[in-house]
Amino acid sequence: MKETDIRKYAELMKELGLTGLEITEENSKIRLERSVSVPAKETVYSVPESVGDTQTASEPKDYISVKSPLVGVFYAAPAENADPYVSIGDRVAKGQTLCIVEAMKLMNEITAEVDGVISEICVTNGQIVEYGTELFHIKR
Amino acid sequence: MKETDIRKYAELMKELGLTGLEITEENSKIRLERSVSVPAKETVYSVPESVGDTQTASEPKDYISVKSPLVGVFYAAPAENADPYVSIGDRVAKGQTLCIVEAMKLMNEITAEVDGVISEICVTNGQIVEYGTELFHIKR
Amino acid sequence: MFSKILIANRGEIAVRIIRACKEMGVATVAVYSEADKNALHVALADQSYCIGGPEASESYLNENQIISTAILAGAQAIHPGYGFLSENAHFARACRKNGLVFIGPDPESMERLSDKAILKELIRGTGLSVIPGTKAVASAEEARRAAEIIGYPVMLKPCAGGGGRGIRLIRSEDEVNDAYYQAIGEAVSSFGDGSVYLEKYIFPARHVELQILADEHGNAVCLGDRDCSLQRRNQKLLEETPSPAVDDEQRAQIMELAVEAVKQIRYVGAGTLEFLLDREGNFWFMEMNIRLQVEHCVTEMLTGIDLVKWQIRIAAGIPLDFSQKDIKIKGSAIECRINAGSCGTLKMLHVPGGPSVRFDTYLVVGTVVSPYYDSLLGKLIVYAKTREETLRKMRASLCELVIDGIPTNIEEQLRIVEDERFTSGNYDLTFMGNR
Amino acid sequence: MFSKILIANRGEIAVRIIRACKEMGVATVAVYSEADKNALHVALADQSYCIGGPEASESYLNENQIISTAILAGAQAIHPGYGFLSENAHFARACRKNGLVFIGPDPESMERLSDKAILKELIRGTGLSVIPGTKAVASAEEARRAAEIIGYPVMLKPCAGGGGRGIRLIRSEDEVNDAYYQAIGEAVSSFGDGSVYLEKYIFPARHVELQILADEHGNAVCLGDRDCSLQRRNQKLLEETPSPAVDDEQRAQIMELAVEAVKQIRYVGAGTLEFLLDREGNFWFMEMNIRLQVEHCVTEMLTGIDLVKWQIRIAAGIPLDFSQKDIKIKGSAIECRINAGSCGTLKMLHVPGGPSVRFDTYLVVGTVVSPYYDSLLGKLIVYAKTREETLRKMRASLCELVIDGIPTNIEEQLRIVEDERFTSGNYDLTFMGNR
Repeated sequence: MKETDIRKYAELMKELGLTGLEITEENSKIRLERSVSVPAKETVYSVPESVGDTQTASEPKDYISVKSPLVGVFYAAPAENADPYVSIGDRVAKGQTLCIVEAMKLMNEITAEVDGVISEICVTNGQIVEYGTELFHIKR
Repeated sequence: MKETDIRKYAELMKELGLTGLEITEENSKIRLERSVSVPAKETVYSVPESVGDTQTASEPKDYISVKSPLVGVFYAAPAENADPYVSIGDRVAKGQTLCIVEAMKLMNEITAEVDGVISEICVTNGQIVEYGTELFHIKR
Repeated sequence: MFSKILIANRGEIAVRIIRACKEMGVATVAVYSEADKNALHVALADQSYCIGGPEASESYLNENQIISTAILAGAQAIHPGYGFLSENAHFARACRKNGLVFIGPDPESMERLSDKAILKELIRGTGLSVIPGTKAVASAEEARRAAEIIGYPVMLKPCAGGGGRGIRLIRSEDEVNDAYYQAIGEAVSSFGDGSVYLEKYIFPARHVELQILADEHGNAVCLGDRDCSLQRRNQKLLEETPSPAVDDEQRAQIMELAVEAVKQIRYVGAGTLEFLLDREGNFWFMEMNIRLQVEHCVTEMLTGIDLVKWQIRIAAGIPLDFSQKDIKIKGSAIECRINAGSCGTLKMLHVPGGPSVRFDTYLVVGTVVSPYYDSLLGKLIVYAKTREETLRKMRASLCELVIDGIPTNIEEQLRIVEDERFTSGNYDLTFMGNR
Repeated sequence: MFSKILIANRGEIAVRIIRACKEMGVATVAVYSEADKNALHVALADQSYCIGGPEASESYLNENQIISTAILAGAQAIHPGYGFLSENAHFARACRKNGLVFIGPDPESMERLSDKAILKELIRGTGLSVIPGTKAVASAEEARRAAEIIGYPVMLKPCAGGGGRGIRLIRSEDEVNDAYYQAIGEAVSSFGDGSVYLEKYIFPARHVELQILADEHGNAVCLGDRDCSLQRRNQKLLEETPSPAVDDEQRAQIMELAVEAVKQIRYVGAGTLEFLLDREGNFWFMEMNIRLQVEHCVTEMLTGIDLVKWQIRIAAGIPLDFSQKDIKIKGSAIECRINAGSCGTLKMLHVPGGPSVRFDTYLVVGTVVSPYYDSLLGKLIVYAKTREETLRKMRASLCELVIDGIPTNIEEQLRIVEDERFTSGNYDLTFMGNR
């Protein structure tokens, strides 16, 4: 396929407002795609940073996210001077306590939903977390 | 694949509101796609019809437009029962009177800017025309 | 005064409250569900916290999460808006237990006033007329005797009911028996509680309500009336103040009685007394709303008094700085509720403007109307010196309003505003084909 | 009353006037240049006519085209807005000759009042103080003698001047000679007319103006003052009413004098008397604007009176239906002019809302700001019961306003509104670094 042909087809698509063009002739095949005019969505009201990254949801992940089920304060350890429940690289078993999220004086233990290895701790001790805030990544 | 064929198919898609078209014939195959989604600009506050067609400006034209230089009433003839200054098919010479646009009791004669043949009369006798309203097409 | 308030609501009312706080120099905390993470109220507040999933029960009705967020964020008070937790005495009590001010009446008042029987008893003692009726009637015979005293037509209503469901009309004595057993059956199947009571049927009637502000210091002021007769299936569509059916003398009278009643029951906060107005000009008390109403804005446009700010000030113990004689009922204000016909994403918004035109909305380009919450997109409110001019202004504003990407009821509102029954002011609850 | 009005203007003021007409039940005719064919005022009017090319001289200043369009469209009156033909006596006369009502004063008044010397003479006779000064001075010696009488510092101004150009400050006698010859030279080169006059230099000063409405029947009312001291190079940026520099007693006094003056000169229509206010509280009359001002909206927000509607009613011969005692100066209103920094196309607009927030604009998504006309995109006006609250409201509204795609001065307005000199009310014409 000659570059000039591709150029010709691309120009044609633009002129005719096409988003896709596929031509199969004898033993050659060409397929072109383009996206038209910027969609309206990009002019959207800016989203505050606290909202978090929505894109990650759609990307394939090789880990399980542990998210906070409530608004509260994240504690990595059971008491101030105690060792943290888990550290990066630790192997955890389903049901094992990973941290505490305190809300209204109640200590809510967050447990692992699967067996695996802690690959990331996403928050820091004492931080306020929202509903849905990622706390840990667990690799199976 | 011939350019004219692609054009023909694209036009057809537009007319029929199609987003995809695939044709397999003997040993050739063509597939076209377009997105119908109205581009953002078209959702803009609707422009009143009187504004006129903005697209004509960008299309190549094989004629000269005679436009009204003022707001007024278009008269095709010098008096009520008189013959019109020009009719379709008439050959006109540069400087020849084509019509009158009346404003504030003043009869403004509109003259041809080029020699040619009247190919279209775009308005009707007695109609109110704006600045820029197309009155005649003249083919050279 | 509070330095930080949490707004336990979403949509246009959350935006309205946040703006009021900004104007008062009060910091704001928004809470939101996962469905609302791009919402305007989230972007406008000083701080925002996601508190749960899209279902209201997981988020905007999640008492613990909201209180916990308020404590963590350092808010001193919670404004519940309307709907959701605004009439929930349990929540108000939980706020108090956690050292937070609930912006609304105290939980004891809420409980007292939410019991219809107690409320009617209270109001009957104040000089206002309550719709004649009974408590639960135990038999068809008891219903017949009561109807005799009240006078036909009467209605049988389920004690546990709401939203206009399960109501039966009885026009004469021979209809009592059948109606009674049908009503009981329906009440059991609808609400799991077969008790029914009898009430005088007032028809044709208008829905007219009075706006009240009362502070802790015993001051109470009535900010005029609102005519909310334009309803479809008990949902208000359009409201106006003053009611074209009430003359100045009547209005002065009922306003005075209302202020007296509110003082007697020692109510504190913003509140609304709802009445049915019959053809003879009698106001029959129906119920009291102990929160901000959706349609509070028409009263604001007419009187120039900011009801949301006063709700907050009253909750902070600040006395009203105006009295009844400062309230001038002059001109006319109308609100059209702009509702979504179905879900969608806002592509473009054009809002009408100019003097005394207001559009309270949460819409910004990209806003997604989801199926989780109510359909109210915004409220178009206009004011002018005469009702005639207000009508023209509303027509022009409705014509100018463009909401692209979401089906709305703008066309329907235009038809209402142009309807001869509405323009003449001569309409009642039957307008939209209601009984 | 008129049944159809042509609006000989564009931008936000054309939109404002069209909306007022709709609310009055008056049909509207828009005229527009080729550059404005997609403009909001064109879309809103009942009829729209393209009258010429983008240059104002071909369109919005094209008297014949505008009058001819009015006749063809069947309009009875022409509203000129501000700028363009609004102060053009020739145009007003042409309207009259063609049986059209020019919404503004009659051409004779316009001519009389546009001659500064005549106007000052007229005003001097009414009890108001005019800035002390001379007519054209023929020599440096004459200038020196006049300056002696007026008292230094004085200013030399070109008789043919305007917009603050060619003005020289003289602080003492020894500066007179040089200044005189420099001023003459500059006047010749700038305006082709070398005549100059002398005026007392009032410094530091505030620009305070009074809004007047006067009808054909001899009624005149003053709608309070506006402080327009926040200017950059004689361009107003922000206006407020009432002026924080004027106390109630002073205000009552100057308003009374202004009404008296307007009656004496038999002015009819909406008008503005402009003053310099010195540190001692003296009002020095500068000039009179015989049209609607850009900043008329702050007066509307404060008084609740629609100036555009009254302009139209006055032109139709309708007498004012209110009097001076009905005008209550209560609360505080501020306007921020939102200007474009350069050309652009509007991608997205988010307008702040809520009670007493108004944004008068011609912007809709897709609007192109072209280089042909002024840079005013819109006017953000807010009102509240106290100046403090109005300031907070303006800050919140400026923060919320989003104009995407066109560079604006929103950030600069925010800095002004937060500047201690402005918040304290203690500012004058030097605020933006002016002399």
